[in-house]
Amino acid sequence: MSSDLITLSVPAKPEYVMITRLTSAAVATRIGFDVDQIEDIKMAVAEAIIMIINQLISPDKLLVIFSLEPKLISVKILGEGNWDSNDISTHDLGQAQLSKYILGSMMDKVEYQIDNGTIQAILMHKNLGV
Amino acid sequence: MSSDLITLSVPAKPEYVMITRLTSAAVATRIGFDVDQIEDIKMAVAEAIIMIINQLISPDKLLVIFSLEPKLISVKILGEGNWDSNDISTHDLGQAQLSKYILGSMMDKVEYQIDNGTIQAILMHKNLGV
Amino acid sequence: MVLDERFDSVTGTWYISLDGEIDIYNAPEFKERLHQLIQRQSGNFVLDCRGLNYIDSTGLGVLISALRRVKEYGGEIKIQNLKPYLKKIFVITGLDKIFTIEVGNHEQ
Amino acid sequence: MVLDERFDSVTGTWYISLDGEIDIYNAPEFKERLHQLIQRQSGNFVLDCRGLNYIDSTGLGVLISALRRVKEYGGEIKIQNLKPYLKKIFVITGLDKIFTIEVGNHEQ
Ligand SMILES: Nc1ncnc2c1ncn2[C@@H]1O[C@H](COP(=O)(O)OP(=O)(O)O)[C@@H](O)[C@H]1O
Ligand SMILES: Nc1ncnc2c1ncn2[C@@H]1O[C@H](COP(=O)(O)OP(=O)(O)O)[C@@H](O)[C@H]1O
Repeated sequence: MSSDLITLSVPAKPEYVMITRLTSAAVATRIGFDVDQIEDIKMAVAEAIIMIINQLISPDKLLVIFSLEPKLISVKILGEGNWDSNDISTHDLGQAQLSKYILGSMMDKVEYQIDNGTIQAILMHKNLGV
Repeated sequence: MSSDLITLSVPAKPEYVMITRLTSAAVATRIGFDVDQIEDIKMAVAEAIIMIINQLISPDKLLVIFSLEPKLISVKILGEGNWDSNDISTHDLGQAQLSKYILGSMMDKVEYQIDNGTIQAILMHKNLGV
Repeated sequence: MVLDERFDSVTGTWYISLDGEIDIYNAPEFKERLHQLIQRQSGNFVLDCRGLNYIDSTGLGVLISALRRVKEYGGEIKIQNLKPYLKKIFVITGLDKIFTIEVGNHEQ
Repeated sequence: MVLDERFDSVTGTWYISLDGEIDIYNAPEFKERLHQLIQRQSGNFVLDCRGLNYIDSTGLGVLISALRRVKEYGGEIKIQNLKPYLKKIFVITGLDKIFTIEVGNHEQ
Protein backbone atom coordinates (compact mmCIF):
# COMPACT_ATOMS: atom_id res chain seq x y z
CA MET A 1 0.00 0.00 0.00
CA SER A 2 1.22 3.49 -0.77
CA SER A 3 1.79 5.93 2.06
CA ASP A 4 -0.97 8.23 3.29
CA LEU A 5 -0.51 11.88 2.37
CA ILE A 6 -1.67 14.85 4.38
CA THR A 7 -1.17 18.28 2.91
CA LEU A 8 -1.60 21.68 4.44
CA SER A 9 -1.35 24.94 2.59
CA VAL A 10 -1.15 28.32 4.36
CA PRO A 11 -0.28 31.88 3.37
CA ALA A 12 3.44 32.50 3.97
CA LYS A 13 2.80 34.87 6.87
CA PRO A 14 4.15 34.63 10.41
CA GLU A 15 0.68 34.42 11.95
CA TYR A 16 -0.03 31.11 10.25
CA VAL A 17 3.10 29.26 11.33
CA MET A 18 1.33 28.33 14.58
CA ILE A 19 -1.26 26.43 12.56
CA THR A 20 1.41 24.36 10.82
CA ARG A 21 2.89 23.56 14.23
CA LEU A 22 -0.38 22.28 15.65
CA THR A 23 -1.18 20.28 12.52
CA SER A 24 2.30 18.74 12.62
CA ALA A 25 1.82 17.78 16.24
CA ALA A 26 -1.54 16.18 15.41
CA VAL A 27 -0.06 14.21 12.52
CA ALA A 28 2.90 13.04 14.60
CA THR A 29 0.56 12.04 17.41
CA ARG A 30 -1.54 10.00 15.04
CA ILE A 31 1.34 7.86 13.83
CA GLY A 32 2.46 7.17 17.36
CA PHE A 33 5.50 9.35 18.05
CA ASP A 34 6.13 10.01 21.72
CA VAL A 35 5.80 13.41 23.38
CA ASP A 36 9.44 14.43 22.84
CA GLN A 37 9.45 13.34 19.22
CA ILE A 38 6.20 15.21 18.59
CA GLU A 39 7.85 18.32 19.98
CA ASP A 40 10.85 17.74 17.68
CA ILE A 41 8.70 17.37 14.56
CA LYS A 42 6.62 20.41 15.45
CA MET A 43 9.75 22.48 15.91
CA ALA A 44 11.44 21.20 12.77
CA VAL A 45 8.44 22.02 10.59
CA ALA A 46 8.30 25.52 12.04
CA GLU A 47 12.04 26.11 11.51
CA ALA A 48 11.87 24.88 7.92
CA ILE A 49 9.05 27.35 7.31
CA ILE A 50 10.99 30.16 9.00
CA MET A 51 13.97 29.43 6.73
CA ILE A 52 11.83 29.66 3.62
CA ILE A 53 9.97 32.78 4.76
CA ASN A 54 13.10 34.57 5.99
CA GLN A 55 14.80 34.90 2.61
CA LEU A 56 15.40 37.90 0.38
CA ILE A 57 13.01 36.36 -2.10
CA SER A 58 10.16 34.44 -0.55
CA PRO A 59 6.92 32.78 -1.66
CA ASP A 60 3.41 33.89 -0.82
CA LYS A 61 2.21 30.40 0.08
CA LEU A 62 3.63 27.43 1.90
CA LEU A 63 2.76 23.84 1.31
CA VAL A 64 3.48 21.25 3.98
CA ILE A 65 3.19 17.66 2.79
CA PHE A 66 3.29 14.88 5.35
CA SER A 67 3.85 11.40 4.05
CA LEU A 68 3.03 8.72 6.60
CA GLU A 69 4.49 5.28 6.56
CA PRO A 70 4.26 2.76 9.37
CA LYS A 71 7.63 3.60 10.93
CA LEU A 72 8.49 6.92 9.35
CA ILE A 73 7.19 10.40 8.80
CA SER A 74 8.54 12.49 5.98
CA VAL A 75 7.65 16.13 5.62
CA LYS A 76 8.23 18.32 2.61
CA ILE A 77 7.88 22.05 3.09
CA LEU A 78 7.83 24.06 -0.08
CA GLY A 79 7.30 27.60 -1.11
CA GLU A 80 4.46 28.05 -3.60
CA GLY A 81 2.77 30.70 -5.66
CA ASN A 82 4.55 33.99 -6.33
CA TRP A 83 8.14 34.37 -5.21
CA ASP A 84 8.82 37.98 -4.56
CA SER A 85 11.17 40.23 -2.64
CA ASN A 86 10.41 39.99 0.98
CA ASP A 87 9.11 42.68 3.29
CA ILE A 88 8.94 40.70 6.52
CA SER A 89 12.29 38.95 6.42
CA THR A 90 15.23 39.87 8.61
CA HIS A 91 17.50 38.33 5.89
CA ASP A 92 19.53 37.17 8.81
CA LEU A 93 22.22 34.58 8.20
CA GLY A 94 22.79 33.98 11.91
CA GLN A 95 19.10 33.30 12.15
CA ALA A 96 19.23 30.76 9.31
CA GLN A 97 22.14 29.06 11.02
CA LEU A 98 20.07 28.61 14.18
CA SER A 99 17.27 27.03 12.14
CA LYS A 100 19.71 24.72 10.44
CA TYR A 101 21.14 23.47 13.73
CA ILE A 102 17.65 22.82 15.06
CA LEU A 103 16.48 21.00 11.93
CA GLY A 104 19.59 18.87 11.80
CA SER A 105 19.23 17.78 15.36
CA MET A 106 15.46 17.21 15.44
CA MET A 107 15.12 15.15 12.29
CA ASP A 108 16.96 12.05 11.08
CA LYS A 109 17.49 13.39 7.57
CA VAL A 110 17.20 16.87 6.06
CA GLU A 111 17.58 17.89 2.41
CA TYR A 112 17.51 21.42 1.04
CA GLN A 113 16.38 22.16 -2.50
CA ILE A 114 18.17 25.33 -3.45
CA ASP A 115 17.80 27.27 -6.66
CA ASN A 116 19.82 30.43 -7.32
CA GLY A 117 20.74 30.70 -3.67
CA THR A 118 17.10 30.54 -2.57
CA ILE A 119 15.73 27.58 -0.63
CA GLN A 120 12.72 26.36 -2.59
CA ALA A 121 11.88 23.33 -0.48
CA ILE A 122 13.06 21.39 2.54
CA LEU A 123 12.53 17.66 2.76
CA MET A 124 13.06 15.88 6.03
CA HIS A 125 12.19 12.68 7.75
CA LYS A 126 12.13 11.09 11.15
CA ASN A 127 11.99 7.44 12.05
CA LEU A 128 9.57 6.13 14.61
CA GLY A 129 11.03 4.48 17.67
CA VAL A 130 14.67 5.48 17.36
CA MET B 1 -7.68 42.50 0.12
CA SER B 2 -8.89 38.99 -0.60
CA SER B 3 -9.36 36.55 2.24
CA ASP B 4 -6.58 34.23 3.39
CA LEU B 5 -7.06 30.58 2.48
CA ILE B 6 -5.84 27.61 4.45
CA THR B 7 -6.39 24.17 2.97
CA LEU B 8 -5.92 20.77 4.50
CA SER B 9 -6.21 17.50 2.65
CA VAL B 10 -6.38 14.14 4.41
CA PRO B 11 -7.25 10.57 3.43
CA ALA B 12 -10.95 9.95 4.14
CA LYS B 13 -10.24 7.58 7.02
CA PRO B 14 -11.51 7.80 10.59
CA GLU B 15 -7.99 7.99 12.03
CA TYR B 16 -7.34 11.32 10.32
CA VAL B 17 -10.44 13.16 11.49
CA MET B 18 -8.59 14.08 14.69
CA ILE B 19 -6.04 15.99 12.60
CA THR B 20 -8.76 18.07 10.96
CA ARG B 21 -10.16 18.86 14.40
CA LEU B 22 -6.85 20.14 15.72
CA THR B 23 -6.13 22.14 12.58
CA SER B 24 -9.60 23.68 12.78
CA ALA B 25 -9.02 24.63 16.40
CA ALA B 26 -5.69 26.23 15.47
CA VAL B 27 -7.25 28.21 12.63
CA ALA B 28 -10.16 29.37 14.79
CA THR B 29 -7.75 30.37 17.54
CA ARG B 30 -5.70 32.42 15.11
CA ILE B 31 -8.60 34.56 14.00
CA GLY B 32 -9.65 35.22 17.55
CA PHE B 33 -12.67 33.07 18.32
CA ASP B 34 -13.21 32.38 22.01
CA VAL B 35 -12.84 28.98 23.64
CA ASP B 36 -16.49 27.97 23.19
CA GLN B 37 -16.58 29.07 19.58
CA ILE B 38 -13.35 27.21 18.85
CA GLU B 39 -14.96 24.08 20.28
CA ASP B 40 -18.02 24.67 18.06
CA ILE B 41 -15.95 25.05 14.89
CA LYS B 42 -13.85 21.99 15.72
CA MET B 43 -16.97 19.92 16.25
CA ALA B 44 -18.74 21.24 13.16
CA VAL B 45 -15.78 20.41 10.89
CA ALA B 46 -15.61 16.90 12.34
CA GLU B 47 -19.35 16.32 11.91
CA ALA B 48 -19.28 17.56 8.33
CA ILE B 49 -16.48 15.07 7.63
CA ILE B 50 -18.37 12.28 9.36
CA MET B 51 -21.41 13.01 7.18
CA ILE B 52 -19.34 12.80 4.00
CA ILE B 53 -17.47 9.66 5.09
CA ASN B 54 -20.58 7.88 6.39
CA GLN B 55 -22.36 7.59 3.06
CA LEU B 56 -23.00 4.57 0.85
CA ILE B 57 -20.69 6.12 -1.71
CA SER B 58 -17.78 8.03 -0.23
CA PRO B 59 -14.58 9.68 -1.42
CA ASP B 60 -11.05 8.54 -0.67
CA LYS B 61 -9.83 12.03 0.21
CA LEU B 62 -11.20 15.01 2.07
CA LEU B 63 -10.35 18.61 1.47
CA VAL B 64 -11.00 21.20 4.17
CA ILE B 65 -10.74 24.79 2.98
CA PHE B 66 -10.78 27.57 5.55
CA SER B 67 -11.38 31.04 4.28
CA LEU B 68 -10.48 33.71 6.81
CA GLU B 69 -11.96 37.16 6.81
CA PRO B 70 -11.67 39.69 9.60
CA LYS B 71 -15.00 38.83 11.25
CA LEU B 72 -15.88 35.51 9.69
CA ILE B 73 -14.58 32.04 9.11
CA SER B 74 -16.01 29.94 6.32
CA VAL B 75 -15.13 26.32 5.93
CA LYS B 76 -15.79 24.13 2.94
CA ILE B 77 -15.43 20.38 3.39
CA LEU B 78 -15.45 18.41 0.21
CA GLY B 79 -14.93 14.85 -0.86
CA GLU B 80 -12.17 14.42 -3.41
CA GLY B 81 -10.53 11.76 -5.52
CA ASN B 82 -12.34 8.47 -6.15
CA TRP B 83 -15.88 8.11 -4.94
CA ASP B 84 -16.57 4.48 -4.29
CA SER B 85 -18.85 2.25 -2.30
CA ASN B 86 -18.00 2.47 1.32
CA ASP B 87 -16.67 -0.24 3.58
CA ILE B 88 -16.41 1.74 6.80
CA SER B 89 -19.75 3.49 6.81
CA THR B 90 -22.63 2.56 9.06
CA HIS B 91 -24.96 4.12 6.43
CA ASP B 92 -26.93 5.25 9.39
CA LEU B 93 -29.62 7.84 8.85
CA GLY B 94 -30.11 8.43 12.59
CA GLN B 95 -26.41 9.13 12.73
CA ALA B 96 -26.60 11.65 9.89
CA GLN B 97 -29.48 13.37 11.67
CA LEU B 98 -27.34 13.81 14.79
CA SER B 99 -24.57 15.39 12.68
CA LYS B 100 -27.07 17.70 11.04
CA TYR B 101 -28.41 18.95 14.37
CA ILE B 102 -24.88 19.58 15.61
CA LEU B 103 -23.79 21.41 12.44
CA GLY B 104 -26.91 23.53 12.40
CA SER B 105 -26.45 24.62 15.95
CA MET B 106 -22.69 25.19 15.94
CA MET B 107 -22.43 27.27 12.78
CA ASP B 108 -24.29 30.38 11.62
CA LYS B 109 -24.92 29.04 8.14
CA VAL B 110 -24.67 25.57 6.61
CA GLU B 111 -25.13 24.56 2.97
CA TYR B 112 -25.11 21.04 1.59
CA GLN B 113 -24.07 20.32 -1.99
CA ILE B 114 -25.87 17.14 -2.91
CA ASP B 115 -25.57 15.22 -6.14
CA ASN B 116 -27.63 12.07 -6.77
CA GLY B 117 -28.46 11.78 -3.08
CA THR B 118 -24.79 11.93 -2.07
CA ILE B 119 -23.36 14.88 -0.15
CA GLN B 120 -20.40 16.13 -2.18
CA ALA B 121 -19.51 19.12 -0.09
CA ILE B 122 -20.60 21.05 2.96
CA LEU B 123 -20.07 24.77 3.19
CA MET B 124 -20.53 26.56 6.46
CA HIS B 125 -19.62 29.76 8.18
CA LYS B 126 -19.47 31.33 11.58
CA ASN B 127 -19.29 34.99 12.48
CA LEU B 128 -16.82 36.29 15.00
CA GLY B 129 -18.22 37.92 18.08
CA VAL B 130 -21.85 36.87 17.86
CA MET C 1 -11.72 6.09 26.15
CA VAL C 2 -13.06 3.72 28.83
CA LEU C 3 -10.84 4.40 31.79
CA ASP C 4 -12.43 2.19 34.37
CA GLU C 5 -15.39 -0.12 34.79
CA ARG C 6 -16.84 -1.95 37.76
CA PHE C 7 -20.10 -3.72 38.44
CA ASP C 8 -21.83 -3.04 41.75
CA SER C 9 -23.88 -6.15 42.43
CA VAL C 10 -25.83 -4.54 45.28
CA THR C 11 -27.37 -1.87 43.04
CA GLY C 12 -27.02 -3.92 39.85
CA THR C 13 -25.14 -1.11 38.18
CA TRP C 14 -22.11 -0.76 35.93
CA TYR C 15 -19.99 2.25 36.89
CA ILE C 16 -17.89 3.38 33.96
CA SER C 17 -15.46 6.29 33.67
CA LEU C 18 -14.98 7.78 30.24
CA ASP C 19 -11.77 9.50 29.35
CA GLY C 20 -10.25 11.62 26.58
CA GLU C 21 -12.01 11.58 23.24
CA ILE C 22 -14.66 9.35 21.72
CA ASP C 23 -14.80 9.89 18.00
CA ILE C 24 -15.32 8.18 14.67
CA TYR C 25 -11.92 6.53 15.06
CA ASN C 26 -12.42 4.74 18.37
CA ALA C 27 -16.25 4.60 18.48
CA PRO C 28 -16.29 1.01 17.11
CA GLU C 29 -14.08 -0.12 19.97
CA PHE C 30 -16.25 1.79 22.47
CA LYS C 31 -19.37 0.10 21.09
CA GLU C 32 -17.76 -3.33 21.33
CA ARG C 33 -16.76 -2.66 24.93
CA LEU C 34 -20.22 -1.50 26.05
CA HIS C 35 -21.94 -4.41 24.33
CA GLN C 36 -19.57 -6.86 26.01
CA LEU C 37 -20.39 -5.42 29.42
CA ILE C 38 -24.13 -5.63 28.71
CA GLN C 39 -23.70 -9.27 27.77
CA ARG C 40 -21.55 -10.09 30.77
CA GLN C 41 -24.07 -8.67 33.16
CA SER C 42 -27.28 -6.83 32.38
CA GLY C 43 -27.65 -3.84 34.65
CA ASN C 44 -28.07 -0.11 34.80
CA PHE C 45 -25.21 2.07 33.61
CA VAL C 46 -23.67 5.12 35.21
CA LEU C 47 -21.18 6.86 32.92
CA ASP C 48 -18.86 9.28 34.66
CA CYS C 49 -17.76 11.78 31.99
CA ARG C 50 -15.53 13.89 34.22
CA GLY C 51 -12.49 13.00 32.07
CA LEU C 52 -14.28 13.13 28.73
CA ASN C 53 -13.07 15.97 26.52
CA TYR C 54 -14.83 15.23 23.28
CA ILE C 55 -17.58 13.08 21.87
CA ASP C 56 -18.87 13.19 18.31
CA SER C 57 -22.08 11.93 16.71
CA THR C 58 -20.62 8.44 16.24
CA GLY C 59 -19.94 8.30 19.98
CA LEU C 60 -23.50 9.45 20.65
CA GLY C 61 -24.68 6.72 18.26
CA VAL C 62 -22.88 4.12 20.39
CA LEU C 63 -24.63 5.43 23.51
CA ILE C 64 -28.00 5.25 21.74
CA SER C 65 -27.33 1.72 20.62
CA ALA C 66 -26.33 0.72 24.16
CA LEU C 67 -29.41 2.42 25.58
CA ARG C 68 -31.61 0.43 23.23
CA ARG C 69 -30.19 -2.81 24.59
CA VAL C 70 -30.33 -1.67 28.19
CA LYS C 71 -33.98 -0.64 27.81
CA GLU C 72 -34.84 -4.15 26.56
CA TYR C 73 -34.37 -5.43 30.10
CA GLY C 74 -35.80 -2.28 31.67
CA GLY C 75 -32.48 -0.69 32.61
CA GLU C 76 -31.36 2.90 32.29
CA ILE C 77 -28.21 4.86 31.47
CA LYS C 78 -27.20 7.79 33.63
CA ILE C 79 -24.65 10.27 32.37
CA GLN C 80 -22.76 12.27 34.97
CA ASN C 81 -20.30 15.16 35.12
CA LEU C 82 -20.47 16.19 31.47
CA LYS C 83 -18.47 19.31 30.67
CA PRO C 84 -20.81 22.15 29.65
CA TYR C 85 -19.84 22.12 25.98
CA LEU C 86 -20.51 18.37 25.85
CA LYS C 87 -23.80 18.69 27.71
CA LYS C 88 -24.74 21.16 24.98
CA ILE C 89 -24.45 18.43 22.34
CA PHE C 90 -26.87 16.21 24.23
CA VAL C 91 -29.33 19.09 24.36
CA ILE C 92 -28.90 20.05 20.69
CA THR C 93 -29.55 16.48 19.58
CA GLY C 94 -32.44 15.93 22.00
CA LEU C 95 -30.55 13.08 23.68
CA ASP C 96 -30.91 14.79 27.05
CA LYS C 97 -34.49 13.51 26.94
CA ILE C 98 -33.66 9.84 26.47
CA PHE C 99 -30.66 9.63 28.81
CA THR C 100 -30.71 10.63 32.44
CA ILE C 101 -28.22 13.46 32.55
CA GLU C 102 -27.03 14.40 35.99
CA VAL C 103 -25.18 17.63 36.51
CA GLY C 104 -22.47 17.91 39.15
CA ASN C 105 -20.82 15.27 41.22
CA HIS C 106 -22.72 12.12 42.15
CA GLU C 107 -20.04 9.80 43.39
CA GLN C 108 -20.97 6.42 44.83
CA MET D 1 4.73 36.29 25.96
CA VAL D 2 6.12 38.66 28.62
CA LEU D 3 3.98 37.98 31.65
CA ASP D 4 5.63 40.17 34.16
CA GLU D 5 8.62 42.50 34.51
CA ARG D 6 10.14 44.31 37.45
CA PHE D 7 13.43 46.07 38.06
CA ASP D 8 15.23 45.38 41.33
CA SER D 9 17.31 48.51 41.96
CA VAL D 10 19.34 46.87 44.75
CA THR D 11 20.81 44.21 42.48
CA GLY D 12 20.39 46.28 39.30
CA THR D 13 18.46 43.47 37.68
CA TRP D 14 15.36 43.12 35.49
CA TYR D 15 13.26 40.11 36.51
CA ILE D 16 11.10 38.98 33.64
CA SER D 17 8.67 36.09 33.39
CA LEU D 18 8.10 34.60 29.98
CA ASP D 19 4.87 32.87 29.18
CA GLY D 20 3.28 30.78 26.43
CA GLU D 21 4.95 30.81 23.04
CA ILE D 22 7.57 33.05 21.46
CA ASP D 23 7.62 32.49 17.73
CA ILE D 24 8.06 34.22 14.39
CA TYR D 25 4.67 35.87 14.88
CA ASN D 26 5.26 37.65 18.17
CA ALA D 27 9.10 37.80 18.18
CA PRO D 28 9.11 41.38 16.81
CA GLU D 29 6.96 42.51 19.74
CA PHE D 30 9.18 40.59 22.18
CA LYS D 31 12.27 42.28 20.72
CA GLU D 32 10.67 45.70 21.01
CA ARG D 33 9.77 45.03 24.63
CA LEU D 34 13.25 43.86 25.66
CA HIS D 35 14.92 46.78 23.90
CA GLN D 36 12.59 49.22 25.66
CA LEU D 37 13.51 47.79 29.04
CA ILE D 38 17.22 48.00 28.24
CA GLN D 39 16.76 51.65 27.30
CA ARG D 40 14.68 52.45 30.35
CA GLN D 41 17.26 51.02 32.69
CA SER D 42 20.44 49.19 31.84
CA GLY D 43 20.89 46.19 34.09
CA ASN D 44 21.29 42.46 34.22
CA PHE D 45 18.42 40.29 33.10
CA VAL D 46 16.91 37.25 34.73
CA LEU D 47 14.37 35.52 32.51
CA ASP D 48 12.09 33.09 34.30
CA CYS D 49 10.93 30.60 31.65
CA ARG D 50 8.74 28.48 33.91
CA GLY D 51 5.66 29.36 31.86
CA LEU D 52 7.36 29.26 28.47
CA ASN D 53 6.09 26.42 26.28
CA TYR D 54 7.78 27.15 23.01
CA ILE D 55 10.49 29.31 21.52
CA ASP D 56 11.70 29.19 17.94
CA SER D 57 14.86 30.48 16.25
CA THR D 58 13.41 33.97 15.83
CA GLY D 59 12.81 34.09 19.59
CA LEU D 60 16.39 32.95 20.16
CA GLY D 61 17.50 35.68 17.75
CA VAL D 62 15.77 38.27 19.93
CA LEU D 63 17.59 36.96 23.00
CA ILE D 64 20.90 37.13 21.13
CA SER D 65 20.21 40.66 20.04
CA ALA D 66 19.30 41.66 23.61
CA LEU D 67 22.42 39.96 24.96
CA ARG D 68 24.57 41.94 22.55
CA ARG D 69 23.16 45.19 23.94
CA VAL D 70 23.39 44.05 27.55
CA LYS D 71 27.02 43.02 27.06
CA GLU D 72 27.85 46.51 25.81
CA TYR D 73 27.49 47.78 29.36
CA GLY D 74 28.97 44.62 30.90
CA GLY D 75 25.66 43.04 31.93
CA GLU D 76 24.54 39.45 31.62
CA ILE D 77 21.36 37.49 30.87
CA LYS D 78 20.41 34.56 33.05
CA ILE D 79 17.81 32.10 31.85
CA GLN D 80 15.98 30.09 34.49
CA ASN D 81 13.54 27.20 34.68
CA LEU D 82 13.62 26.18 31.03
CA LYS D 83 11.61 23.06 30.29
CA PRO D 84 13.92 20.21 29.22
CA TYR D 85 12.85 20.26 25.55
CA LEU D 86 13.52 24.02 25.41
CA LYS D 87 16.86 23.67 27.21
CA LYS D 88 17.72 21.20 24.44
CA ILE D 89 17.38 23.95 21.82
CA PHE D 90 19.84 26.18 23.64
CA VAL D 91 22.31 23.28 23.71
CA ILE D 92 21.79 22.33 20.05
CA THR D 93 22.41 25.89 18.93
CA GLY D 94 25.35 26.46 21.28
CA LEU D 95 23.51 29.29 23.00
CA ASP D 96 23.92 27.57 26.37
CA LYS D 97 27.52 28.86 26.16
CA ILE D 98 26.66 32.53 25.72
CA PHE D 99 23.73 32.73 28.14
CA THR D 100 23.88 31.73 31.78
CA ILE D 101 21.38 28.91 31.94
CA GLU D 102 20.27 27.94 35.39
CA VAL D 103 18.45 24.71 35.96
CA GLY D 104 15.82 24.40 38.67
CA ASN D 105 14.18 27.03 40.77
CA HIS D 106 16.10 30.21 41.62
CA GLU D 107 13.46 32.52 42.92
CA GLN D 108 14.47 35.88 44.34
N1 LIG E 1 -33.27 9.04 18.39
C1 LIG E 1 -32.24 8.91 17.58
N2 LIG E 1 -31.64 10.01 17.11
C2 LIG E 1 -30.60 9.88 16.32
N3 LIG E 1 -30.04 8.74 15.95
C3 LIG E 1 -30.56 7.64 16.39
C4 LIG E 1 -31.67 7.66 17.22
N4 LIG E 1 -31.97 6.41 17.50
C5 LIG E 1 -31.08 5.65 16.87
N5 LIG E 1 -30.20 6.37 16.19
C6 LIG E 1 -29.08 5.82 15.42
O1 LIG E 1 -29.19 4.42 15.43
C7 LIG E 1 -27.99 3.78 15.83
C8 LIG E 1 -28.19 2.80 16.92
O2 LIG E 1 -29.19 1.97 16.56
P1 LIG E 1 -29.08 0.40 16.84
O3 LIG E 1 -30.10 -0.25 15.96
O4 LIG E 1 -29.19 0.18 18.29
O5 LIG E 1 -27.63 0.08 16.29
P2 LIG E 1 -26.84 -1.27 16.47
O6 LIG E 1 -27.75 -2.36 16.01
O7 LIG E 1 -25.65 -1.08 15.60
O8 LIG E 1 -26.50 -1.37 17.93
C9 LIG E 1 -27.06 4.83 16.28
O9 LIG E 1 -25.89 4.74 15.49
C10 LIG E 1 -27.76 6.15 16.06
O10 LIG E 1 -27.00 6.94 15.19
N1 LIG F 1 26.09 33.37 17.66
C1 LIG F 1 25.02 33.51 16.88
N2 LIG F 1 24.44 32.41 16.40
C2 LIG F 1 23.38 32.53 15.63
N3 LIG F 1 22.80 33.67 15.28
C3 LIG F 1 23.31 34.77 15.72
C4 LIG F 1 24.44 34.77 16.54
N4 LIG F 1 24.73 36.01 16.82
C5 LIG F 1 23.83 36.76 16.23
N5 LIG F 1 22.95 36.05 15.55
C6 LIG F 1 21.79 36.60 14.81
O1 LIG F 1 21.93 38.01 14.82
C7 LIG F 1 20.74 38.65 15.25
C8 LIG F 1 20.95 39.64 16.36
O2 LIG F 1 21.92 40.48 15.96
P1 LIG F 1 21.83 42.03 16.24
O3 LIG F 1 22.83 42.67 15.35
O4 LIG F 1 21.96 42.24 17.71
O5 LIG F 1 20.34 42.35 15.74
P2 LIG F 1 19.59 43.72 15.94
O6 LIG F 1 20.50 44.79 15.47
O7 LIG F 1 18.38 43.53 15.09
O8 LIG F 1 19.28 43.79 17.40
C9 LIG F 1 19.84 37.59 15.74
O9 LIG F 1 18.63 37.66 15.01
C10 LIG F 1 20.51 36.27 15.49
O10 LIG F 1 19.73 35.49 14.64
